[in-house]
Amino acid sequence: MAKVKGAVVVDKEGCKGCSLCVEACPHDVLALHKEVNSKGYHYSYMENPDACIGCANCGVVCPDTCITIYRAKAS
Amino acid sequence: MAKVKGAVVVDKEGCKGCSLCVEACPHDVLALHKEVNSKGYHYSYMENPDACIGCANCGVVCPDTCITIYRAKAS
Amino acid sequence: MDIKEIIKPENLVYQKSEVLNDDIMHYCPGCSHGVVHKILAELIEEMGLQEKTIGIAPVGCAVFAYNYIDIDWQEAAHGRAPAVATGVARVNPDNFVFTYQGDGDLASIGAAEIMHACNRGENILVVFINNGIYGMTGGQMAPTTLEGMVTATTPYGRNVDLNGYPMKITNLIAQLPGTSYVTRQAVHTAATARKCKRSLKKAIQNVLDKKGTSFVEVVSTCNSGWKMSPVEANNWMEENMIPYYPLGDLKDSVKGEHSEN
Amino acid sequence: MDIKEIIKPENLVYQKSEVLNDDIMHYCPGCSHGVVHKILAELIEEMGLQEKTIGIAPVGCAVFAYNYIDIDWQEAAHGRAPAVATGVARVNPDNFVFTYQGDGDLASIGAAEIMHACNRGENILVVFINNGIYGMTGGQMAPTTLEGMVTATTPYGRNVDLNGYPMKITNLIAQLPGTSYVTRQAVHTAATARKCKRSLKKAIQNVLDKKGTSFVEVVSTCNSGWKMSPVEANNWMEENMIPYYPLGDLKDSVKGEHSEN
Amino acid sequence: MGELRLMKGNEVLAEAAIRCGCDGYFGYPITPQSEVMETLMARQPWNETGMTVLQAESEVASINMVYGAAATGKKIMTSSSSPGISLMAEGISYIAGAELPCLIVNVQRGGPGLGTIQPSQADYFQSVKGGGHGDYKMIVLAPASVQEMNDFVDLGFELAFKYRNPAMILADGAIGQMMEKVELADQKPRWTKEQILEMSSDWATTGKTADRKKNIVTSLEMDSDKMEENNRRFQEKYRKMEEEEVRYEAIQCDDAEFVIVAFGTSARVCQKAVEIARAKGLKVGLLRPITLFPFPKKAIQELARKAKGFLSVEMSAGQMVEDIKLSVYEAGSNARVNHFGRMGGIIPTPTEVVEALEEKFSWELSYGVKRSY
Amino acid sequence: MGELRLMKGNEVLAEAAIRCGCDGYFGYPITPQSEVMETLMARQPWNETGMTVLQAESEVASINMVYGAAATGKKIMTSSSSPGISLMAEGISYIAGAELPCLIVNVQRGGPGLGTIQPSQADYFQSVKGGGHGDYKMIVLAPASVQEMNDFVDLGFELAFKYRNPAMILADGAIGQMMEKVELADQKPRWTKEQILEMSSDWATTGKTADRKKNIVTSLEMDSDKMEENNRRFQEKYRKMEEEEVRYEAIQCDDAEFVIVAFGTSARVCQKAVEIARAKGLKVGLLRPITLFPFPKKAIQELARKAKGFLSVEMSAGQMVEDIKLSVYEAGSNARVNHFGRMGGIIPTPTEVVEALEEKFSWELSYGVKRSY
Amino acid sequence: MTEEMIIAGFGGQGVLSMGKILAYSGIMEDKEVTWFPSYGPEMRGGTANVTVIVSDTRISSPILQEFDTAIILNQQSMDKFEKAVKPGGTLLYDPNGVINPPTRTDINIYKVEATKTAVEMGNPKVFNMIVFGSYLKVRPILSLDNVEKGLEKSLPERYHKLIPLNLEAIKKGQEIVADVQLV
Amino acid sequence: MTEEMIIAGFGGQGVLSMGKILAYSGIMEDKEVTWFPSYGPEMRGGTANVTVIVSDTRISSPILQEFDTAIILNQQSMDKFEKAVKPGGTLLYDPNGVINPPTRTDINIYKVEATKTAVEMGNPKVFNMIVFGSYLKVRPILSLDNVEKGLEKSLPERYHKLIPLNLEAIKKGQEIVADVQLV
Ligand SMILES: Cc1ncc(C[n+]2csc(CCOP(=O)(O)OP(=O)(O)O)c2C)c(N)n1
Ligand SMILES: Cc1ncc(C[n+]2csc(CCOP(=O)(O)OP(=O)(O)O)c2C)c(N)n1
Ligand code: SF4
Ligand code: SF4
Ligand code: SF4
Ligand code: SF4
Ligand code: SF4
Ligand code: SF4
Ligand SMILES: [Mg+2]
Ligand SMILES: [Mg+2]
Repeated sequence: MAKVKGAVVVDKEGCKGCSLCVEACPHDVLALHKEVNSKGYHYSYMENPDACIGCANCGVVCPDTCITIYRAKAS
Repeated sequence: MAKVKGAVVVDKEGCKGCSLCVEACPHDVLALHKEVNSKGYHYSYMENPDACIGCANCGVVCPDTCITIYRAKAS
Repeated sequence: MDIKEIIKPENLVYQKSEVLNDDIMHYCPGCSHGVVHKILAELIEEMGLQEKTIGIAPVGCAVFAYNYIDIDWQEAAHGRAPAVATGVARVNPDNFVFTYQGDGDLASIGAAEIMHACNRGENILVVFINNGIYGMTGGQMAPTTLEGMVTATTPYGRNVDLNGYPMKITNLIAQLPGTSYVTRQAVHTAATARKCKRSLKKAIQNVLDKKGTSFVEVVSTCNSGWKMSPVEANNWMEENMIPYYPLGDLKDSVKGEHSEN
Repeated sequence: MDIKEIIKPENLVYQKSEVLNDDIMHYCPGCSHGVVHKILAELIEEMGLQEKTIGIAPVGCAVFAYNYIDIDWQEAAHGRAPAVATGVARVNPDNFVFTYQGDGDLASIGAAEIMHACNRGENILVVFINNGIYGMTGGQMAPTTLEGMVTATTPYGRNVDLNGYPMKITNLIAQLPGTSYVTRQAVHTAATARKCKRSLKKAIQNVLDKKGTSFVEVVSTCNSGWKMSPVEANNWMEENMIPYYPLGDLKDSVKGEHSEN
Repeated sequence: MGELRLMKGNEVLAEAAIRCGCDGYFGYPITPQSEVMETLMARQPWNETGMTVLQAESEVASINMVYGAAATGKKIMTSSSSPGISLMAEGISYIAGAELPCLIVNVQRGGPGLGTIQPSQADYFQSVKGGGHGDYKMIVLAPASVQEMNDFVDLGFELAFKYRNPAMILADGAIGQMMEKVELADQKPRWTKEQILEMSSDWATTGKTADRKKNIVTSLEMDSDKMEENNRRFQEKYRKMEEEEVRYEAIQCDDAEFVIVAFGTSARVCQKAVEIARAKGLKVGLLRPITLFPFPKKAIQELARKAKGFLSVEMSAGQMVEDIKLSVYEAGSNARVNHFGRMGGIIPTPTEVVEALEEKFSWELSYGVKRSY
Repeated sequence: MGELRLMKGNEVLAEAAIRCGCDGYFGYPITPQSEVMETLMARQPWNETGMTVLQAESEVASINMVYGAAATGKKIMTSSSSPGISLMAEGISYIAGAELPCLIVNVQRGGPGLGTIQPSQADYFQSVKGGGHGDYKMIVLAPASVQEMNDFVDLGFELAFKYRNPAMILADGAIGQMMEKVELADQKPRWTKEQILEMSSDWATTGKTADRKKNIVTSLEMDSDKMEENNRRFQEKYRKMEEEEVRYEAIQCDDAEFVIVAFGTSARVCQKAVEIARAKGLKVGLLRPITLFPFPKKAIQELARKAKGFLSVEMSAGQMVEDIKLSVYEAGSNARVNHFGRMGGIIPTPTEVVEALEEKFSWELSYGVKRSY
Repeated sequence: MTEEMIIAGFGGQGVLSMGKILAYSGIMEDKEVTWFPSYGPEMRGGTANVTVIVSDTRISSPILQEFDTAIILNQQSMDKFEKAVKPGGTLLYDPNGVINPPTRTDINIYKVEATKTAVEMGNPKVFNMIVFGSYLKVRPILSLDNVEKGLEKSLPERYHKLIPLNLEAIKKGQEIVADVQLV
Repeated sequence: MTEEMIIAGFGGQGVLSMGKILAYSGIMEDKEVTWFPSYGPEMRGGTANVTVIVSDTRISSPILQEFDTAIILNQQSMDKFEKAVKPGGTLLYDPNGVINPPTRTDINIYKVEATKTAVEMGNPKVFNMIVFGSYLKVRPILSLDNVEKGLEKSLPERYHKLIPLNLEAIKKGQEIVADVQLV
């Protein structure tokens, strides 16, 4: 198990469903949701939250700055 | 004595007295005349005709194409 | 460990810069412009430059950059951003001035202005988004469009005999003695984006230090123009664009140094 | 041997080309433009190109070139000769088209047009007269003006911090894949003028062979603008211009070859 | 009857260029006219007719490529939209000064500056009074339908060559972007070298042959007397155009008490406005200038004898209205001339036009007689 | 009294710029105005007042440098001559669209095209109707002496800032090249940062401080309604200029039966023509527009009440004559308006002007009454 | 006969090409037509709309403020164009993209489940042809024969093999349209 | 008083600066002045001329077709300007550059051997001041005091040491002028 644990918050309405964060995540945490937001985009969400290490890769590549990232030492 | 002899004809009225031919002649054949042409330029002429070897340097550098050059085997 | 425990202010490691406002950008999903905007906003915030900065927005997809980054902006005529920036920087030497230009803007119509601003060594940063196409006008050929690449004006692929060669303008810029730092970066992965940020930071610092023109090319995607998904576009870029426009520093010196050519 | 004996038709070794007419050129005494005109006229005659050639005269001292060389000519707007030539050559691929441009014309206002014509590899010859100054308008600074050189707009000498750096545009041109032959020559001595003629001949042949753009810079004097006698100007050029703009071929290849930068 | 198609105005410009035997097109992308070059590139006419199509590095380059190519006696064309046309100002002045025939298309968008990409007619002054420096005129054709976009390509070239003068098609984003039914012309061959020599060997730079003097295409003349002579020749030409080339369409003008004058897209709107006004019992007609230069002065002057007023409807702050006033003034008439316009890319609606007419001529409508200023 | 000097018009432009506290000049050499930048470069104002002077790579670059520098709220200037001004068309339209104050000088030469370097006034239309695209106006000042070249620099900046609009000094090669006695103003300090903030912090890009929103200088507006709103604001501004900023000089107009209208160099010539005509017993006056936009419409309209005719004397084929006709028409007058012009760089002579007047108004002169068209 | 209509939805829904087929079909029936698209800076997934006029007589203004018919395929377009339908006119919409259905009572409103039906037909691409079919059902201004000709003309040769599929979708659309006139 | 004159010769003969000193002297005498040069593309040794007007009243046109006085220093200028002198006017010339002397009989013609005299004075540069002196002799429109002030104003400070030499040349010019009125 990782020594740090991360979590991300996706701004669902800001997300355009480009999937770049999904691609960038080294631990396959993210996926596009089946549902769409009010603009018709399948937004990104943590499909696999436990795997997140808070590396921020997803945030860094998101063109629309929809992702806020937190990281804590694993308890 | 040179084996070839040259001679040049300067278009006196076309000459602007820039002196580039004088400078370019390897045998100091040319000089600017004391007199001026109708445009007020001291024109180039063969001051020292015997020295000419017909190398055409003067013609090649003349910006106003005023010099025609002849060369013959020395008799 | 529960997610709720992690999502706490003290655990925050990455968030939107204050200098970037909440307007939703008009860019297509996955467009590189957004990533570069974000990095610039972060650096302006981190380096404390908001009050000093004047951005010059181009004609191109980034024409509305002024809507998103909270600094003073001027929108420039197509290709003329380097002249506009020169005007600003010359009469306001204490400001930090940057242009943000596309490949059509910078390398095509604005070729004279960029060459001369760089040759004069104007104290400005040039951010050059090379996506190999005219995004805004619907995907026509740009000077940087690769050989064989399909665009709206090269529907059968760019034919170099008819349309000329893809232009490595950054390589030319690097040879102008007015430039101090010239580099080519990308933002399609987290690693390249982080590296790009470091480059931009250095470039900005150089301008602040009055070292002359800093020039940062970002090899980018235009998934709309390329008619690919954002992820496909990133892959295509890596396989096709980057080999032709290899990443890395082209020049890192001081103004006035001549290149060997 | 008497002069009269030598001056006979059969002994003729050098005379004015038929393609050059008898109008007295408007150039100042000793101006390099005249020498280059003469060489071009000779080559057009020797290569039998009079009926094929279309010359593009610039805005600059050579604006009246069309009065002297007996071929069809177009006078182009300042800096735009490469675009004009592109227009001519594209719709008339069987003609031989050349531009004749000064350093202000080509490297300053016309920088975008020359870069792009060369990048497209237009089948044209570009003759570039670099005299380091704006001759026609009374001797203002050109992009190629050397550091410290006094001109009408740099009366205390070109200060690179204020006015930017002397631009080696030919070096940049040489890197564009559209060019096949790029060279820098001079005409201030008989030897350099003869060499320049050989270069121009090769350049023309390349264009006839559709090898892409041929570009011949001629490092030149503008004794009026420099405020020197013609002979002084030649010497000054040799001592100052040529070290900065060294003579010789910069590229001799085929279109499409990329330089290493 | 020629081939019937549903096409965009911009696409038809490209198709018409190919079919009329155009030799070369040089352009640079800009909304709302990029489809012109895109259509040409997709059609690849170089394989079919030998026509050249080139994407230039800028509008400045395009217009100078046009200058060069046109100076060889061939049929050459460019197109752009407002900001791009501004960049051509110097080049157009050169082309007029060197007396070169060519065709320039402006698919106008709203200005000033970068403005908007929506349709506009605010480049009227620029087109007819001279965007570039010096005394010159272009022949300016204003299409009001996709069919006219087609027809005016050929007509533009014809007039350009007749007068050795640049001709302009002044369209707007609406006509460029809309599709209508269009009847295409049959393919004409491009001119042969022989034909060009026959027509233009006294001026075109086709290569100096032994049988003629060199041809020099230039707008430069340092001798002021000669330069004035050139200018007089140009003015003579423009006067001749004013006599011979005026084109317009008059709709229900015969009994009109009020004449709406409008061109292009706004003329389309005004046609409907006339219907609405007539239905209301107002005697309204529409005069649609087809040539903006030469302006249909005489037609307006004739109408001014009877009409109580003119309303210039333009997608601008009021530009053509000045030419209407000048016409009326020169007729010695004092009929009132008003203007109604929308700006910023907005196309006026027919009802707006009728309302404007009623409001601006409320005096005349109440008292039934002409009112002078 | 200020310092008296003998100076060229072009030199005085430079001197006046420095003295009025101009912050920056960007230009490109072109005859007949190169002395402006040359004088500045020799004066090195950067050492004295801190003013920036830069030789740009082209006129396109110059005008865009002006755009950038002016957008920071400073006093910025450029100068050129006809072909160079044409190249600025897009930039000027942007400056007008972004509502930036700045000063542009056109020392006109003869066109079209490369034309001649001799004086001309054929850029009138380009200056007052719009060389660039879209509906915009510049404030256009027409100096007729070297002294006015001096005075109009300061005045131009004043008006430019009053209206946040580009102002132009429309001179010509004669005024640029001639020397006259000129009284120079005293050196004014350049505006301080504080002064600029006080005047312009609501729009100028001086760097976004915490106490205000970001300032955006742009001419773009994709929303047509907002773009139209912008245009309406511009038009409002232009109307205000027409009300408040008209400037002209009337010489012997009080009893004039014939009014010559001329600006700049031709006004100088016409002043002499008036003397000659008066000596012949002809009641001739001279109206000299100083502002070409706003045009002195009302002054002409007042004169039109009594005058039998107007003669527009221009170094062009006749451009301002249209504005005179429009003024007369809008006054409901039918006084005849004629034009006399020389082109190609030729300046008319006073006697020519008198002869033209006698010939063109021979009917009125014979019959003593107004003749309508 | 004059039909003034707007078709509005997302880019990618085939709005523009539906309009084009409609216009071409009009030409096949010897009518006058205009087709005028919204145009703007490129943006994937942005809104797109097109004004189409089909008439027996010469068409004056190609741009309209009011419409006989509006075909509406997403919420933004509903917000913008519901109010632009002339009283007594027709509004046709697909409920899929529309959160707030139309509320006007002075017009004829029709709903078509085109998105769903297209998925059911196994081909989301025929979505626009289903809508088109429904339109033809409620506004039978053109004969199916001419629509077929219009399809032929507006589709590039290489897509002609898809014409039967498109016709099928049109027919499907004609079947499934439901009148939802409110009160 | 109004003096309308042209000074014409080769570039390099000091034509423009002579005109400038004249004009500045006029200002010193509180007169109105204009100075208008020919201008053209750069060409060393080309012709140069300047129109100078000095007047008690406001000057209208700075460009003239006819002159009270013409100072002519080469043949081209003689060909062009001899005919432009008003009847009764003055023509002053240096025979050095002039092959065909003037022939008009309705004007006052003066010859000044300025080139020769300048060489004799050992300083060819004062040539123009000699001509200027001659002019002042035959047209004494300005006092020598004000000419001295004009010289001071028009010469840059660093050349002020040359003023005595210039004044000497002016005086010399006043001495040597010869009336050559023909018939
Ligand atoms: C003078 C002028 N010409 C053309 C245009 C049209 N135009 C707008 S953006 C653009 C090119 C955009 O491409 P690029 O600079 O590569 O930016 P991108 O959209 O790809 O980011 C063009 C040609 C214009 N606005 N002005
Ligand atoms: C648009 C425009 N700008 C400026 C000018 C003025 N001008 C004429 S020639 C010239 C520069 C000439 O210098 P260069 O090209 O070096 O030629 P040279 O005279 O030195 O041979 C300039 C700026 C012009 N004619 N047109
Ligand atoms: S922070 Fe890292 S691990 Fe977590 S979702 Fe983002 S990319 Fe994946
Ligand atoms: S990168 Fe951003 S916009 Fe794209 S899917 Fe992820 S969160 Fe959404
Ligand atoms: S031909 Fe040679 S040797 Fe003779 S004059 Fe000329 S340069 Fe001198
Ligand atoms: S080079 Fe030519 S112009 Fe110069 S001095 Fe010699 S002959 Fe005369
Ligand atoms: S068109 Fe291309 S560059 Fe423009 S926003 Fe879309 S993806 Fe980005
Ligand atoms: S000014 Fe210079 S370039 Fe021009 S002709 Fe004279 S010497 Fe030659
Ligand atoms: Mg791009
Ligand atoms: Mg030069």
